[in-house]
Amino acid sequence: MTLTDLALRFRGQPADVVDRVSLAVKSGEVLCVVGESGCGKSVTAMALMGLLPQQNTVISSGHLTVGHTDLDLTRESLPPSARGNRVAMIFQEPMTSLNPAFRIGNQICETIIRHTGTNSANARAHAKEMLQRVGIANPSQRLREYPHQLSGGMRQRVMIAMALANNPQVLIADEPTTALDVTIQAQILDLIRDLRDETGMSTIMITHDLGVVAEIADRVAVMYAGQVVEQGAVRDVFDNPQHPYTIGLMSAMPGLGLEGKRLAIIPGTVPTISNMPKGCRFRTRCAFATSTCQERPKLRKIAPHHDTACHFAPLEAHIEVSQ
Amino acid sequence: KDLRIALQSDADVLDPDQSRTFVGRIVYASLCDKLVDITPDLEIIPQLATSWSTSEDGTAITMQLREGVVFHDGTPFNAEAVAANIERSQTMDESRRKSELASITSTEVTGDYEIVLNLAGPDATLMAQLADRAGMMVSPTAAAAAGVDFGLNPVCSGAFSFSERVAQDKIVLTKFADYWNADAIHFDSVTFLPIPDTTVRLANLQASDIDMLERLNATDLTQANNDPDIIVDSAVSLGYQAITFNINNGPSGDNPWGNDKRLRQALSYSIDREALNQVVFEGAFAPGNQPFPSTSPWYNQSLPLEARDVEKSKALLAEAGFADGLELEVQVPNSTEPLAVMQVVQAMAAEAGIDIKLTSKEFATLLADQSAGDYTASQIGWSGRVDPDGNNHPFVTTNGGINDSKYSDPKMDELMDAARVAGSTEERKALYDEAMTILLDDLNRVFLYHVNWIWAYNSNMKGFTPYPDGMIRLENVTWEE
Amino acid sequence: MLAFLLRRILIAIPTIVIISIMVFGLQHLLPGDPLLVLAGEERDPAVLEALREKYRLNDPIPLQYLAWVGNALQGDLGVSLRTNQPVTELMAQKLPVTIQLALMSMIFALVIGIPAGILSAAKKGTATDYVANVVALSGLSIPNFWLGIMLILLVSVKWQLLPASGYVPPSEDLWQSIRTMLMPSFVLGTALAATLMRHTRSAMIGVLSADYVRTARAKGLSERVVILKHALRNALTPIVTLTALLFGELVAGAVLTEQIFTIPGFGKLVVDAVFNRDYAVVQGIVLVTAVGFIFMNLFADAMYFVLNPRLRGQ
Amino acid sequence: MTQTATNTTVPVDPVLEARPENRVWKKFRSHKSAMVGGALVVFFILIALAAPIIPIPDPAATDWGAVRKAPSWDHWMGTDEIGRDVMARLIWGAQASLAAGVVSVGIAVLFGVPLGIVAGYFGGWTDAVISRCTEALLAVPFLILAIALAAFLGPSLSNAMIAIGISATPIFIRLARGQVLSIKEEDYVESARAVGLPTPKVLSRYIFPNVLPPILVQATLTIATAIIAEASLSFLGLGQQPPAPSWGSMLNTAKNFLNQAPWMAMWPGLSIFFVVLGFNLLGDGLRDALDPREH
Amino acid sequence: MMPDTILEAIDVTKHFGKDAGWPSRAPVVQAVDGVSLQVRRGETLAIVGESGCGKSTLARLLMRLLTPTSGEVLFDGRQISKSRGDELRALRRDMQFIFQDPFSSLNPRMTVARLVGEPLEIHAPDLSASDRRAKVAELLQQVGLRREHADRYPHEFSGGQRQRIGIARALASGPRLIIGDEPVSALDVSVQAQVINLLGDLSRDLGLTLVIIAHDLGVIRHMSDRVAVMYLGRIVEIGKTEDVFSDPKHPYTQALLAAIPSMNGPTADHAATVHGEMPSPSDPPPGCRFHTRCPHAQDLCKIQTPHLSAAQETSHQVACHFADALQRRIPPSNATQKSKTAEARFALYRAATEGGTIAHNTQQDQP
Ligand SMILES: Nc1ncnc2c1ncn2[C@@H]1O[C@H](COP(=O)(O)OP(=O)(O)OP(=O)(O)O)[C@@H](O)[C@H]1O
Ligand SMILES: Nc1ncnc2c1ncn2[C@@H]1O[C@H](COP(=O)(O)OP(=O)(O)OP(=O)(O)O)[C@@H](O)[C@H]1O
Ligand SMILES: [Mg+2]
Ligand SMILES: [Mg+2]
Repeated sequence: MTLTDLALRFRGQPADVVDRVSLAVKSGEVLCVVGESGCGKSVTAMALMGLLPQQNTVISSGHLTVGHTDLDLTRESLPPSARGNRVAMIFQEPMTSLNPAFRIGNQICETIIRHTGTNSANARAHAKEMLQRVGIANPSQRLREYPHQLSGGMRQRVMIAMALANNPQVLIADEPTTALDVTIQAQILDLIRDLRDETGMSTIMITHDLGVVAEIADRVAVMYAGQVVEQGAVRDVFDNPQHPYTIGLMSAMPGLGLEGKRLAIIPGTVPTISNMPKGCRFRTRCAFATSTCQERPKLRKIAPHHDTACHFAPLEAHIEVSQ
Repeated sequence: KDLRIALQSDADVLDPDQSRTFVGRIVYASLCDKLVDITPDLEIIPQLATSWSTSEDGTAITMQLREGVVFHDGTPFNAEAVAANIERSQTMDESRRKSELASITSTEVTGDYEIVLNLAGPDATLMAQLADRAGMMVSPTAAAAAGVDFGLNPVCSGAFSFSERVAQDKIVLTKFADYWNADAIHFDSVTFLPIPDTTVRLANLQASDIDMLERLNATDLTQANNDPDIIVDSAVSLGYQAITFNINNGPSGDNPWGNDKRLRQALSYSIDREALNQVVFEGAFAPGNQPFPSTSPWYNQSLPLEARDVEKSKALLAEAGFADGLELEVQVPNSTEPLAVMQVVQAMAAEAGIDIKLTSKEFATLLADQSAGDYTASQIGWSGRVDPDGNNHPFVTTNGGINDSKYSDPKMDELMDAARVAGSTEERKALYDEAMTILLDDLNRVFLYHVNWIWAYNSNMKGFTPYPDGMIRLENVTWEE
Repeated sequence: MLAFLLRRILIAIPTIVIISIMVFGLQHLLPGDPLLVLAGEERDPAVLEALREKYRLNDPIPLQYLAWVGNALQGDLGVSLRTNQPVTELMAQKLPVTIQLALMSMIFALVIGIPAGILSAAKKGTATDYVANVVALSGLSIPNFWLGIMLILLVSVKWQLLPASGYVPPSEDLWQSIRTMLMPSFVLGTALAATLMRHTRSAMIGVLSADYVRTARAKGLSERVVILKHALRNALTPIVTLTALLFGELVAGAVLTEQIFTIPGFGKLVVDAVFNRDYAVVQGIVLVTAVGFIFMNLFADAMYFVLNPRLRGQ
Repeated sequence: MTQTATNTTVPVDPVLEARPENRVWKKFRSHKSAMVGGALVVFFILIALAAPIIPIPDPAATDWGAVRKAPSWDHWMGTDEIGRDVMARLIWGAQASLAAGVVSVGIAVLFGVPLGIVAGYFGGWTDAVISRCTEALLAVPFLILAIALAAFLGPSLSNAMIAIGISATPIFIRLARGQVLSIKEEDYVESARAVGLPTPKVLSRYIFPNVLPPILVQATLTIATAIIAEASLSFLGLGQQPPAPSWGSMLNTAKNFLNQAPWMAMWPGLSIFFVVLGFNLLGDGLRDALDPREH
Repeated sequence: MMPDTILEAIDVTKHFGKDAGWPSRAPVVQAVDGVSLQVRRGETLAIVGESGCGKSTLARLLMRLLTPTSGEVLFDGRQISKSRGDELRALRRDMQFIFQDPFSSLNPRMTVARLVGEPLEIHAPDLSASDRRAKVAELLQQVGLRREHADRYPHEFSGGQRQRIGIARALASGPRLIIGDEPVSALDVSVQAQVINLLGDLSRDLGLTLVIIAHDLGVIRHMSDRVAVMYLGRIVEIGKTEDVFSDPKHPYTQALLAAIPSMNGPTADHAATVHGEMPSPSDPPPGCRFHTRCPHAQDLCKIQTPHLSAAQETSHQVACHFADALQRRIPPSNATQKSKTAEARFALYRAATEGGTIAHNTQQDQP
């Protein structure tokens, strides 16, 4: 799946919420998108799925390739027949993402029947199989239960089973573990990893936990205020962070940055959409920013599998700091 | 043919001895026959009693009864039945007829179809009472069996028998095959429908959902007259509308209006009754200054309705020491017509310097306050009785049952009591004429107007006769498609 | 759930006691002596006294209350002072009428209100939504009695399409019965439809932004299935609850409409009874409707349970 | 080129969003129908207030020569059954109707909100007693309760207001109580307790102001209901006393002259409709504007 | 009681829903069950555990925002679990609370000045209005806000700034102990760092005692001196942060640590993570509450409740029957291996954000 140059804004807003974002994920690969809250991760994912409300979304550019299908996102979006079929999605809130009024079985079978047209007995058998695959014991009984009878971790497994029911080529996971406890998070991450190995699907995983990224991603894209500021193979990015934002993010993490009692910080707060700076959107918070930064830096190759969007990358070559 | 008649309100309990509403009487007109009836000119004529005679001293009335009459339940009608009926009216705890029949001391069955009523003294009003609810005959067997609950399933001897009642919805009567005068009845059944809203009542008639209605709004007359399918009939009622003053009823009576008749006269002079009638009723009613309409034989022609005289009114006020005018609080029932009337009166009186304050009350409250003497003046009416006594005696005699004014004048008491026992009509007329002179001077009631009963009915209905008592008598009424 | 219902019923008992005291007390606070109205124009004192004795109006009020409650508990609500009919019988006569009116109004309300609510929620922010909202608010803003009068004037008098008033039991003539009830139930229905529409709309808007609706879309389901299955099923719970409550209100709430269309239902009965000081009838009706209302509430709660799988298991 | 940037402790976000008041107002203003509603309400209020100074005939002045005259140059909205100017009565009637709406809701709020707050905050027996009484009042149909109360108090405009006010009180008790139940679980209320704020202050500073917005919304909607209720009571003769006009009593009279003088019913009917619509729209707009969820 | 103990909980228990009574069948929630712990003056104690294990409830019990079902809480040696009135007011001055959600814990209708000034108003009623304003300004500066901010409303601030307001409010009465219920969980990493630094500074500069609840183990490790691990209403392990992290003794602690995603790539040892989920606190398993998920559970665990016992030195206690017998796992090395390049960048970045002078190299300025 390849997404190129997605730019979109919500009606009535002065700037693009997602500004020329390109993402690509190869089959069998896990791409993680990280960034602070509100930076446009979910919006990007929803745009991929064609789930944004049409009346108040303006997509000004963007091109999506899934397998052999090409879509010009300014005019069309992923057709419903592909949703939940070739491209599936799971969400952050397992507690509320399942319809409380219908049985688990009904909800899983629904998507199977919708996309394969099989009869309900077959769908049921398949659903059962899926539940087994995501590690739910006693699946035939679970199928008859309502979401509220399951725990959070269990519900997230059901969501995954539902997403994977039609063997999607791409799975988009929007913060699938943020709401869960670490022990459950570990179980879910294991599960996703195993399933990826089994089916070879591509995964786009949205998170803001760098630990999760390290744990599961092959590649990572760092977003800030609607822009991808750095992207590359996970080890490359972690071992050789280029963009000041990536560096800031990493050094602000307790136990990750420099040792010492005080954590490094990223000063200030994310600009709101109504006063988005021109050029590099990070420049209002960037210690290294100069007038150059009023021009938008292009995402450029730093290493074979590593791009960054900073005028001053690599930093040492451009900047010196003295106390 | 089922005749559908819309009434202004729902009848109360359908037991002639317990009943008290006007609409109830309309139902009885078809349901229960009386000993005697009246003509449109208020003469007493035979119904179940074929003839009667009063003893010389006026203390006994002997009646011959109609033969071959049966009640709806098959019980034969005879002298025993009459005796039972009179006893029931007089003794039943719940009976509202006690005072009407108070003069009867005993009954004597002197034959199968002859009965003697023994009276305490001469009673000129009795026959008129027997032309109404007090004279209605109910089946003694049914009455004995049902007791107080007789009204749930009334059994009389009228042209129609009771078949069904749904409170506030309908009362259905079916033609009684064994009715003594069955030939004069041309309907299979009558349904009475309470429809309180006058506009809706007329709308129903125009839509042919009903065949007849009673008490058409005076202001709707033009519209009804313009409808070729509707016939309108009317008759001046026996009753009156007036402003009753508190003369001496408790502490509230002690006020200028209760103490000084000149003020009441001033109010009367300030009112243009003709204009009032024109404005509120489009001239359809009858302006009045006495307890009877001017068309009544009892009307004192020597005291005609005087024209409005604001100057005189002012003069009277000044004489009473209120040259600058004064206030008068009048309580009025909270329905449209009285309110409109009183607002017009208010405007008229204002020109004379009388500042009327209206307090509208629900009828139940108004009545309670009035009888408790908790008022200065009250706009209230009287539905009227066939005998002139009914429109006067209870209101003006010192111990009158509904003398809410607590008006008391020995001369008046004397005249009224005399009129009750007087033998001839002429004698009585003279007494009432004299009483009127006093009444119109004292004015415990300031009379305003007399209602016109207005019926509107489908033009297919023929032979309807309007009566001043407002009843609907269906004898000889026919339906022609 | 049984425990819950039991608890609710237990809680309802003091409420009903309070209602009975309130109804009884208020009635006796009303000015005006019922007997003066009852005794007839002549107001014969002997009659007054006899009646006072008969209806025990001379007893102290607490005693009267206890006597009334005692009888009420045995299903005897007394007799109408005005017509001598037993109150229970009167109500038995009125109940079918009132229920028919309530049902027909509800049908109007549901048929108009729910689809309109769904539509305007699905098209939130568009002209459709806007128009539907203003129309709904108009429905709420037009006084029932005025609309009723205007309709009679137009439909019955001018066009002569429908009977202006009255009531025909369905057992007698079904078609005529429906025809007579058409206008009043429309009048009542419009206001209810407005309420229902607005609640449906807000419930649907709430539900349409729920995560599970997003999930349903992500599964590739068609918009129709998303709205009519996933969203509506969840929005239905408050709507059904509301419907039950509205129905409870309808039974006694149609006072003026019944008055205008001369429909012999509860509302008309109670207003006439208040004005005639027909104590037994007022007490009986208010008590019964209030208890009915409480049970409708209970029913609504029960529906809430039944419709909510989350609660059903408990 | 060398550039220097020094960073002290923590830079501050310079951007200021609008104040809540402004934002509420802004949101409200963008709500077209709410503005229409507000305009309607303001229009009627102005008319009611200006009644004494507008050059219109005396609303009680009768003219025997002009009974039930259709709208004309002399009487723009026609005359009524005893020759009074309908427009003058309509304008003066606005006072009664609006006052009925506002005063009765004022009564309901004044009694209902404190009771609701007390019941909700303290719970236990207080709550049980208040709640049972509220339920009992709620179970008796609104209009029947109002009719009985108005009949008890005697027909007059102020009594009608009291009757409507009392009948509307349980709604506010319930609403306030429910609101308190959720607000008292809010962190900021707990934070007030954690800081050591005494209960009366918690109630007045934390609970009350946050209970208010939904009450305000409900109040505008109830004003709409109350205006209709006053009209209904007047329609039954339990409201404004003659000759003073109110829309309801005008309608009550007018219903007898629908055929001959339809204008008598039309104007007050339309006025009620528009002012009630106005309040409903206003309440709706307020609801949206005050809804914290959409902030 | 040790002399330097400022706050102590003795066998505190809180069961919710006990008083609901018949016929309600809402189950009793055993949110906190027999917890004893001591907080020493000046230290930072962290409480960690899975969602729903009773952390917040414990914190509220310590604050006396809730009354314990049984057990006692002592502040400065005084019994506080039954205090009311003035005694409670005094307690509120000495002990303050910071809430998890900076969005919901500030009254949206009050200005910052009133919010921060309120504790002053209560605890220093003698302060004149202008003095109070000055004090508010001072407090605002202390938490890194400006005095001009005093007239704004909470919603005008970002999450981190709001949390600062909350902290300023907590500091206003001059408390000796602050309890924070997940004070940074709702914040983004970059902002979280600002608040963590602030709390660290304050505890150091003002000598405050902090009780911090968190579930991010990284944060805890960074901030706290001691850590208590809770599971299903009970404390299963408590000790010096370093000891607990480097030598977790309770199987649950071990599992918790193993479950932290490692920055070093996929965790090798998946087996160490526990399976299943925490049972409901309304129906806790008998015996050791962890036995349903414990890989080492034996029959004894199902019957007998283990109590916190001193393991080796008193500062590290664990509630496990087999803590000593357990095969000591090599604790997951949380020390992240960082590349030289990354280290250099971090150093550069930190130098720049902490006030270093930045010189741009002109020759290579044009990329
Ligand atoms: N339907 C919408 N209309 C208007 N603005 C929106 C809408 N949906 C999202 N936004 C705004 O777009 C921005 C990006 O939101 P998005 O949900 O993509 O953030 P995110 O990166 O997923 O954050 P988080 O980590 O909190 O999930 C936010 O400022 C959000 O307020
Ligand atoms: N007021 C209450 N009434 C009933 N149960 C409660 C109440 N407060 C908390 N609980 C229950 O007590 C248990 C412990 O809750 P608590 O909030 O202390 O957990 P926590 O560890 O803080 O969880 P989280 O990490 O999600 O904040 C939970 O099961 C919760 O549902
Ligand atoms: Mg998101
Ligand atoms: Mg918590």
